[in-house]
Amino acid sequence: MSISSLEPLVAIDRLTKRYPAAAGFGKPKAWVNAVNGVSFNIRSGETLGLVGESGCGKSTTGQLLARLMEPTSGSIRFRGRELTTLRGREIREMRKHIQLIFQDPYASLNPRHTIGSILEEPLRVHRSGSLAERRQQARDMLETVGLDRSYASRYPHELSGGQRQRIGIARALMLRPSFVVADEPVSALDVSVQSQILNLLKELQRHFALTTLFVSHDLNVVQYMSDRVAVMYLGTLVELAPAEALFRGAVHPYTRALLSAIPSVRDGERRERIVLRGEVPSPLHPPAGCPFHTRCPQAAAECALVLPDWKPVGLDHYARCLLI
Amino acid sequence: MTRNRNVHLLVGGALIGAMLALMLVSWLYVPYDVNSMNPAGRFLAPGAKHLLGTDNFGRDILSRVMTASRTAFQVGFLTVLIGAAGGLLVGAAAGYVGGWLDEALMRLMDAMMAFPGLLLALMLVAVFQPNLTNTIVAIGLMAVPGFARIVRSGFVQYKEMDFVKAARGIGAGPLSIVFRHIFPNILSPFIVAATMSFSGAILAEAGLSYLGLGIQPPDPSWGRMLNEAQSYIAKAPWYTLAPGLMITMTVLGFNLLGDGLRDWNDPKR
Amino acid sequence: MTYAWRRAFTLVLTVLLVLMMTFAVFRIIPGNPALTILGMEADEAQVAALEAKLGTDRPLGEQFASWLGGVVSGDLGESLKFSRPVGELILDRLPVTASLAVLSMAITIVIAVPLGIAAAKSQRRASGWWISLLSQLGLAVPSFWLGILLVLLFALTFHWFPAGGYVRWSESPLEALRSLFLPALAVAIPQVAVVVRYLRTTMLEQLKQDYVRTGYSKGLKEQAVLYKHVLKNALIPVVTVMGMIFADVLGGSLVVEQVFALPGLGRLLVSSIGARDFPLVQGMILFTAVTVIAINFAVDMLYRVLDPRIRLK
Amino acid sequence: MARGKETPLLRLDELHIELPTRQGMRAVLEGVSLSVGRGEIVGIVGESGCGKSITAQAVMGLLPAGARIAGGAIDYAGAELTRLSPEAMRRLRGREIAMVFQDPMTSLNPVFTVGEQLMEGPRLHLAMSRKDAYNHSIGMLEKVGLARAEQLMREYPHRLSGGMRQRVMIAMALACRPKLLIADEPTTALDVTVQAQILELLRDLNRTEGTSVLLISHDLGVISEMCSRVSVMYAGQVAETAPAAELFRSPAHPYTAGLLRSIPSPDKRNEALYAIPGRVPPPEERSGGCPFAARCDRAVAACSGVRPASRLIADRHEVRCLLAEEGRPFVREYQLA
Amino acid sequence: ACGSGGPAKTPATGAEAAKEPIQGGSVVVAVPQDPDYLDPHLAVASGTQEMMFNVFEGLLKPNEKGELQPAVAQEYKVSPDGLTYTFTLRDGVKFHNGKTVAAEDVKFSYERLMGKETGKPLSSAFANVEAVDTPDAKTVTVKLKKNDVSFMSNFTAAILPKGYDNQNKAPIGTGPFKFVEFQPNQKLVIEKNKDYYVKGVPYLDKVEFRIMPDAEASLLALKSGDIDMYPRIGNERIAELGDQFRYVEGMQNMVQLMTMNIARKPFDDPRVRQAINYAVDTDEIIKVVADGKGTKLGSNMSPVMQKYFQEGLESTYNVNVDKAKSLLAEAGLKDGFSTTISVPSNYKFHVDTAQVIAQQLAKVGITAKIEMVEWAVWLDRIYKGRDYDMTIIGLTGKLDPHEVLVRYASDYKSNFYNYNNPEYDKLIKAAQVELDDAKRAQLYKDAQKLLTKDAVAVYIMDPNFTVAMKKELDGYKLYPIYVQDMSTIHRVK
Ligand SMILES: Nc1ncnc2c1ncn2[C@@H]1O[C@H](COP(=O)(O)OP(=O)(O)OP(=O)(O)O)[C@@H](O)[C@H]1O
Ligand SMILES: Nc1ncnc2c1ncn2[C@@H]1O[C@H](COP(=O)(O)OP(=O)(O)OP(=O)(O)O)[C@@H](O)[C@H]1O
Ligand SMILES: [Mg+2]
Ligand SMILES: [Mg+2]
Ligand code: NI
Repeated sequence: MSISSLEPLVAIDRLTKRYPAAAGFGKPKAWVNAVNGVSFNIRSGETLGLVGESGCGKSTTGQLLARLMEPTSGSIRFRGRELTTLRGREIREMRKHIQLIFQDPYASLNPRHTIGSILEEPLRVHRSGSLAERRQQARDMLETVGLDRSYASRYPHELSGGQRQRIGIARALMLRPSFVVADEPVSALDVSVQSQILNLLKELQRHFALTTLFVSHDLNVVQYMSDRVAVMYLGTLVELAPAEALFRGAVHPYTRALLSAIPSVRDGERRERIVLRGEVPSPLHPPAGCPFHTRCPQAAAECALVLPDWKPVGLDHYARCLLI
Repeated sequence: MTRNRNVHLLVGGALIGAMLALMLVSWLYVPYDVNSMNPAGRFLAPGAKHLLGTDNFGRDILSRVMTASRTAFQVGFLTVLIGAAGGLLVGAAAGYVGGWLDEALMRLMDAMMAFPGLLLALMLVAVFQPNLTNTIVAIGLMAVPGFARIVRSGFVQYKEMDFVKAARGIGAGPLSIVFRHIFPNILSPFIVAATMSFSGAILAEAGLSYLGLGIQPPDPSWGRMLNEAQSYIAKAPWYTLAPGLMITMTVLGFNLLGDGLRDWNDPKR
Repeated sequence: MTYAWRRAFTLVLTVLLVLMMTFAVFRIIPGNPALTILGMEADEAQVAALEAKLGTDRPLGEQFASWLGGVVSGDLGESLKFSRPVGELILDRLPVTASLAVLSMAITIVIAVPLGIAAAKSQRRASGWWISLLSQLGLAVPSFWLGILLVLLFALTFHWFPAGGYVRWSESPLEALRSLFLPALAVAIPQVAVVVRYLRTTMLEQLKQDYVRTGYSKGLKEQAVLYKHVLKNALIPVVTVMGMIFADVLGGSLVVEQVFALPGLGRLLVSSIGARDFPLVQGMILFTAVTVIAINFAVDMLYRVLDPRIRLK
Repeated sequence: MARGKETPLLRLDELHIELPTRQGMRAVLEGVSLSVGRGEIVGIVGESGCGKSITAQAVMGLLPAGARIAGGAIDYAGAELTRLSPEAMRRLRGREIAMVFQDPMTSLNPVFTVGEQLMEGPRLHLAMSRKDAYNHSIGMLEKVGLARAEQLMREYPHRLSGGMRQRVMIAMALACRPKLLIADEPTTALDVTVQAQILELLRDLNRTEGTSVLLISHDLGVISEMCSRVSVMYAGQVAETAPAAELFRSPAHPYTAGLLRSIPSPDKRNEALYAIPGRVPPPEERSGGCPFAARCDRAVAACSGVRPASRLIADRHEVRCLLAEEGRPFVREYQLA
Repeated sequence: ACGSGGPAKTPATGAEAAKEPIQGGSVVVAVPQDPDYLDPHLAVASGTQEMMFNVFEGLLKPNEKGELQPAVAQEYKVSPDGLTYTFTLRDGVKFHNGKTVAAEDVKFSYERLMGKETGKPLSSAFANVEAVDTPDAKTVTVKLKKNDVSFMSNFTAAILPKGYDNQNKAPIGTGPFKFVEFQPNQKLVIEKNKDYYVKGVPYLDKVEFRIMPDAEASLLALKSGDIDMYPRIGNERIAELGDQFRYVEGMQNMVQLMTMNIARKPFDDPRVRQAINYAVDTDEIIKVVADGKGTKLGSNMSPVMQKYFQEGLESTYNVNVDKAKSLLAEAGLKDGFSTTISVPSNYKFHVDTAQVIAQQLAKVGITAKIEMVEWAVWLDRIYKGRDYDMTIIGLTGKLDPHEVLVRYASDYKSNFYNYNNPEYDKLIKAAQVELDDAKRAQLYKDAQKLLTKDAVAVYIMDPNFTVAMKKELDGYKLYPIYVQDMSTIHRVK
C-alpha cells in the first residue's frame, strides 16, 4: 500500500507514561518509565509498524493513543485535535474514530457475553441504529471477517484463537473508525492462522481505508504489514524509517541486532548474527544516556552520558545514535 | 470432571428444596396452631399425633419448625439482599473509582467490621422496636463490609483486564462497565459470599434471639427454639434436634448450593 | 506524605470512627449504668451517689471527651461496673482469649492443611467430596450445639477434659491447656471448614501452575512438590483468611465462652454492653480495632515473608 | 552429527495416547514415531494442539492425570519407559532426561530463591551436600552465561528478566548432566535478541557436553537454524521427518509445504500471504482418513478413506502421505530459496 | 470426679442426721453474676449478698426462718417508745484482720452508712438515725429520729473495722468466711475464718463461687463434677440430673407478678385489671413454667413470711373467662384490646410466663404482644421510667414486711405500677409505727387484701427454688432471702 498523503492523521509529541510501582514501607513510590518522550506522526492511510522487545512500551504507546490511559505528559493530536485534554463524553465520542485491537484474543473478550452481544455493544453504546439494524450489522461484520453468521450466538471460549482474534478485529471495526491501533494482533496465533489474520487485516485496511499503528515484536510480520517502521527500546524510539529502507539498511545498532537475530528458514536470508550480551535493563532503573548502551556491541564511553538526538540518515529515515 | 460439582449443586439444591417445600406447605397447612398450648401434653415424644413431639408448652414442634422456616428464609433473603446491595454499591464505588473514595469507603467498612454487631442491633431496637425488620436490618448492615471487600477486590482485579479496557475502548459508560462487564465476572465469589451470609444470617438471628433481640415470642424462630430447647436437652432431646437439624441442613444446603452455583456459573466448565 | 504515615493516619481515623459510632449508639440506647449496676433493690440515694461517683451524671459527650483525653495519655479509664481500670480488665481476659485464639488457630492449621491438600488432590474422587461435605458440616452446625456435643463426649463420657472453667497458665500449664482444649476445638471446627475450602481452591489453582511441572521434571517426589513447592504458594492467600479469622477470635467468641464458662473478652463485651459500661465498651472496641489493624499489619508482613514478589527493594 | 545406524538414545514407536475429556477418552497422539540420536538435536514443529507437548510429557512420564498410553513404546537407552514403575521413572527425571519449559516466567516457583530451586536436583540425584550443591549450582549458572552467580543464587525469580530466568531453567535442567534435554518451546516467550542468546547457548551445550536435544517449537525459523533432523507433527501424528536442510528445501508433505509457504516475507508485501485453508480437525472429527485431507489442495478421493502409513522416501526422510512418492514433483513447485 | 462419690448407701431423703460431718474440704458453687460492690455498704445487688453473706455480719443476722438473731451483738433492748435500741456486743468477735470488734467499730460503720462525713447517706434508711453512741466499749445505742418498727432489719448491716478503707478491694468482716480473691466474670473465693465465734462452724476450708451466667454451662459443669453445688437450678433440669445429686427445695420468698401500668388506659379501670386477673390461670402457669414447683399467690406476699401472710387471697380470682369478658364489657371493652407485655429478656422464666399469659388473655379477646427488653432497658425504661403496658417480674422478698409492701405506697419512688390508694398509704404508715406485733401483722394483712381487691397486679407465684449439690455435701440451709449460707455446709462420709 502506498502512502496516500503526507498529512499526519495522528501526531504525538513527547509522550510519556510512568506507572507507579509501590516500593517498601516508608519509601516513596518508584516509577516504571514505560514510555519516555516518544514523538512520531502517522500519516493518513499509512501503516506504521512499531517493533521492540517485550516490555519496551509498545502496548503502552498503543493504549495511550487509543486514550485507554492517561499520559503522564505529552500531547496526542488526532486530525489536529488535542486528545489528551478531552474528558468524559468527548472521549467517548472520539472513540468512534480510534479503535484498538488487543494482543490477547483470550483476555479481551468478556467470557460471559455472546459474540453477537460483543459486536453489537459498540453500536448500542453509541446508540446507532435500531436493535434489528445492530444485529444485522454485527452479522454482516462476522462475514466480513470471514466467520459464519451463526457464530453470533456462541461464547468466546467456544472459539479458536484465530476466530477470537477475528472477533476482536470485527469489534474494532464496528464503529467504522478511521484509525486502528493493532496491538500484536497475531503474536498469540499459530503460523498458519497468523497468515489468515494478516491477510484479513490487509484486506480490511483497504476496504475501510484504515490508518493503522501496527504493533509487533515479530519483524517478519512488521515488514510484511508496514509502510514505515518505528523501533523502540526501553520506552524510547531509536529508529524510524520506511519499511524497506529499514530492512535494507538499518542504522541503529539495536535495530541491526534485532534484524540479525530473526531466525529464518531460508539459508540465504540468514545474516551475520549479532548476539547481544547482558540483559535488558529494568524499566524501574533505566540507564542514563542512550538506553541501549549497556548491551550495545559498539558502545562508546559518551553513550552512557547523553541521550542522542534524532539524526536523519536517509529519505524519511531517522535514528538516534551517537555513533552514526 | 464435573461429576463432583454436580453433586454439590444436587445435594445443596435437594436440601434447600426440601426446606422451601416445607415452608410453602406451612402456608397451606400446619398440623396444629403454632401458638396453641396444651399443658396436658408437654414434652410429648415424637409420635403419631405429633411427628416431632411437643415443647415445654405442649406446642407442636413440627408446626413451629415449619412456620419458623418462613422467618428463617425471610431473614436470610432480606439480609443477603441488604448486605449484597450495600456491598455492591460500596465495593463498586471503591474499586471502580479508586483513590480517596476507595480509601474512605474501605476505612468505613473496617470501622463497621470492628464495631460490635450487638451494639448496632441494640441501637436499632432502641430507636425502633425489637422486631423482625430491625433484626434483619442489623444483620444485613453487618454483612455489608464482607460483600464490599469481595466486590472491591474483584473490581480492582478486573478493572485493568483487557476486556474491560476493550469496553472502555468502544466508549462504554461507567455503569455499563460496572454492571455488564465486571459484575458478571465476580458473580462466583459473590454467590459464595451470598450463600455464606445467608447461612450466617440464620445463625446470627439465632444468636440475637439468644440475647432476646430477634423475633419476639411466641412467634417461632429456629434460633429461639434452639435456645429454649437447650434447657430440656435431657428431658426432651427431640426439641433441640428439630430446630438444630433445620439450621444445620439449611446452612449446609446453602453452602453446598453456593459451591455448586459457583462451578456452574464458571463459563469454562 | 510517605506511605507508612498515610497508612498510620488513616488507621487512626478508622479507630476514631469506630469510637464515634459507639459513642453515638450509647447516646441513643436507653439504660443507665448506675441503675444497671445496682438493680431493682437500689434506692434513689444509692443510685444518685453512684452516678456522682462514676461521673455518669455528666453529659455523655463530656464523658467521651475526657475518656478520649485519657486514652491519648495512655489511660483507658475505669470500668463503671467493676470499678477497675479498663486496661487491667482487658489484660485480665486477654490470656484466655488469646490462648483460645492461638490454640484454635493451631488446631485449625493442623486439621485444615492436610485436609485441604487431600481435598485438592482427590478433587475428582469421592473422598474429596466427603472431605468437603464434612468440613462444611462443621460450619453448618450451630456453635452451641457443637460446644455441648464436645462437652458431652469428651468431658462427661470420657472425662478427658474438664467441662468448663479456666485455669490460669501460671497455676498449672497442663491444666490450663486441658481447660482450653475443648473450647479451642469448638472454635476451630467451623474455621477448619473455611480454611479447607480456601486452601482447596488455592491448591487447585497452584497445581495448575507451571512450576509444579518443573518440580516433577526435576525428579522430586510428590510429597516434596506438594508440601514444599505448592503449599507455600497456596498458603499465601489463605494467610489473609486466617488473619481475619484470628482477629475475629481475638475479639472474643461469646457462645463458646458461655458454654465453657470461660472468662473471655466476648463475655466481657456483652456484659459491659449490658451494663452500659461506657468506658469498658469503648476500651474493648478500641482494643478490637487495634487488634484487627495489628493483625492486618502482621498478615502484610507475613505476606512479605511468604511472597518475595511483594518484597520490592 | 550422529549417524543413523547406531541405536538412538530415544525412540518413540507408534505412540498412542488418550486423554480424558467430558465425552470420554480421546486420542491425542495417534501413532507418533520419532527418534533422537546421541548428541543429536532433533526438532518437532507443528501448530498449536497437534500434540508436541504431550509427546514431550510422555517421554518425561508426566502426562496429565487420567492420561492413558494406548499403545506404542518409548525406548530410552534400552529401557522401555512406558513400563517403568513411577519411582524408577522419577529417578530418571532430572537425572537422565531433563526438560526446559516454554514459559520462563511461570516455570520457576516464585517463592523460593533461584539457589534453592537449583540445588534441589543435585542434592536429590547426586546426593550432594548443601555446600557441594551450592558450588555445583554456581558452576552451572556460570556455564549458562550468567554473571554474578553468587548473588543470583539468593535472588527470587521475579527479580530476573525473562532471558535470565530461561537460562536459570536451562541451568537447572542441566544440573545433573542429563543425556537428553527436552526443550518445549524454550524461546517462545522471549524476544528475538534474547532468543538468539538462548539458542546459542543450547547449541553450545550440545557441542561441548554432547547432550542430545529434543527441541519443540512452532517457529520454523528456530527449528531450521537449530536442528539436524526435524519431525513435523499434525493432528497427533508425525507427518514428515527429514534432515532439516532437506525438509526446508524440498518438503514432501503438503502440510509442511503449506507451513513454509505461509511465512510472511518482504518480497510478498503486495500480495496476499498463502494460508492453509480450513482448520485442524478436532479429534472427534477425525475420520479414518488422512487428517489433513480436508485442507489439502492435492487430496484425492483415497485420502479421506485410508489413513496413510509412514514411508521412507529418501535416506532418513519419512513421510505420511499417500501422494508422497508421486507428489515429489509437485512439492518442487513450492520450493523455496 | 464422679458425681456420685462413694458407695451410694441411702437415698438423700431423711437420712441426713445419720451421716457424720467432715471438717475441711473445699466447695465450688455456681452463681449467675458478678458482685456489684465488694464493699457491703455500697453493695445492693442480691447476687452480691448471696456470696458476701458469708463474709459480713451485722449486729443481728437472719436465720433460715427469717428471724433476726443476735450476731455481733449478744443481746439488745428496745426502748418503749421504739426510738432507742441498745446493743451489747458479743465477746470475742474478731474481724478477719484479727482485731476484736469494739463499739467504736459499730459506730464507725453506722455513721458511714448515715453519710455523716459526706452528707450523703449510703443507705436512705439510715437517714432516720439520729445518733449512734458508745457508752462503753461493749455497748452501742442507736437513736432514731422517728418511730419505725421496720428499721430492725437494718441492724443486719455489716459491721466493719474502723479506719479500714479498702473494703471494695479486700473486704474485711466478721463472718464465718474470709474474703480471698475476686476475679471479674470468673470467681470469688472465700476461706474459713478460724476465729469464728460459733464453734464448730464453718466446716469448709474454702469456697469458690464460680460466676457462670449460662445455665447450660453450669449444668454441664455440675454433671462433670467441676462444680459441687448449683443453687437455683431450673426445676425442669432436675429430671436430667437424676438421683445422683442431692436436692434441697423450698419457697424463696419471691413474688412473681404481672404488673399493669395503672397510669395507662385501659388499666386505670380496676374492672379491666380484674378481668385480666380472672383471665389468667396461675395454676397453668405454675404447671407449665415452673413444672408445678411454685406456690400460688394472691397478693404481694409469700407464705414464707408466715407471720404476715394473708391466707386465702390466692383464690380470689379463680379463672373465669365469662366473668372476665363481662368485666371487660362493663369497662367498655367488649371487643377486647391490644396491649404489650414487656419482659426482661434475660429471665427465661418470665418470658415463658408471658407466653402462657398471652395465650390465656387471647381467650378473653385481649391481644397481648410480647416485647423482650434488655435488662438495662427494663430497669431504665420500665422500672424507672414506668413506660410500659404490662410487665412480668419477680420481686425478691425481704425480711421485713414493710420493705415488701411499701413498694405500693403512692410516694414510693419505685412504685412502677403507679398504684395510688390513700387507704393503702395509711395502712403502711400505721404499720410502720405499730409496736404491737400482732396489730402490725394485721395491718399488713389488710394491705395485702387491698392489693388483691384493687387487682393492682396479677400475682402469680413464689417459684420454688432448688439447690442441687453433690451427694457428699450436706447441711444446706434454705433462707427466705437471697443468700447462700456456706457455714453449715459440710461433706459427709
Ligand atoms: N499497569 C501497569 N502498571 C505498572 N507497570 C506497567 C503496567 N503496564 C505495563 N507496565 C510496565 O511498563 C513497561 C512497558 O509495558 P508495555 O506493556 O507497554 O510493553 P510492551 O512493549 O507492550 O511489551 P510486550 O511485548 O510484552 O507486550 C513494562 O516494563 C511493564 O512492566
Ligand atoms: N491436560 C489435558 N487434558 C485434556 N486435553 C489436553 C490436556 N493437555 C493437552 N490436551 C489436548 O491434547 C492435545 C495436544 O496438546 P499439546 O499440549 O501436546 O499441544 P502442543 O502441540 O504442545 O500445542 P502448543 O503449541 O499450543 O503448545 C490438544 O488438543 C490439547 O487440547
Ligand atoms: Mg504489549
Ligand atoms: Mg505445547
Ligand atoms: Ni461420672
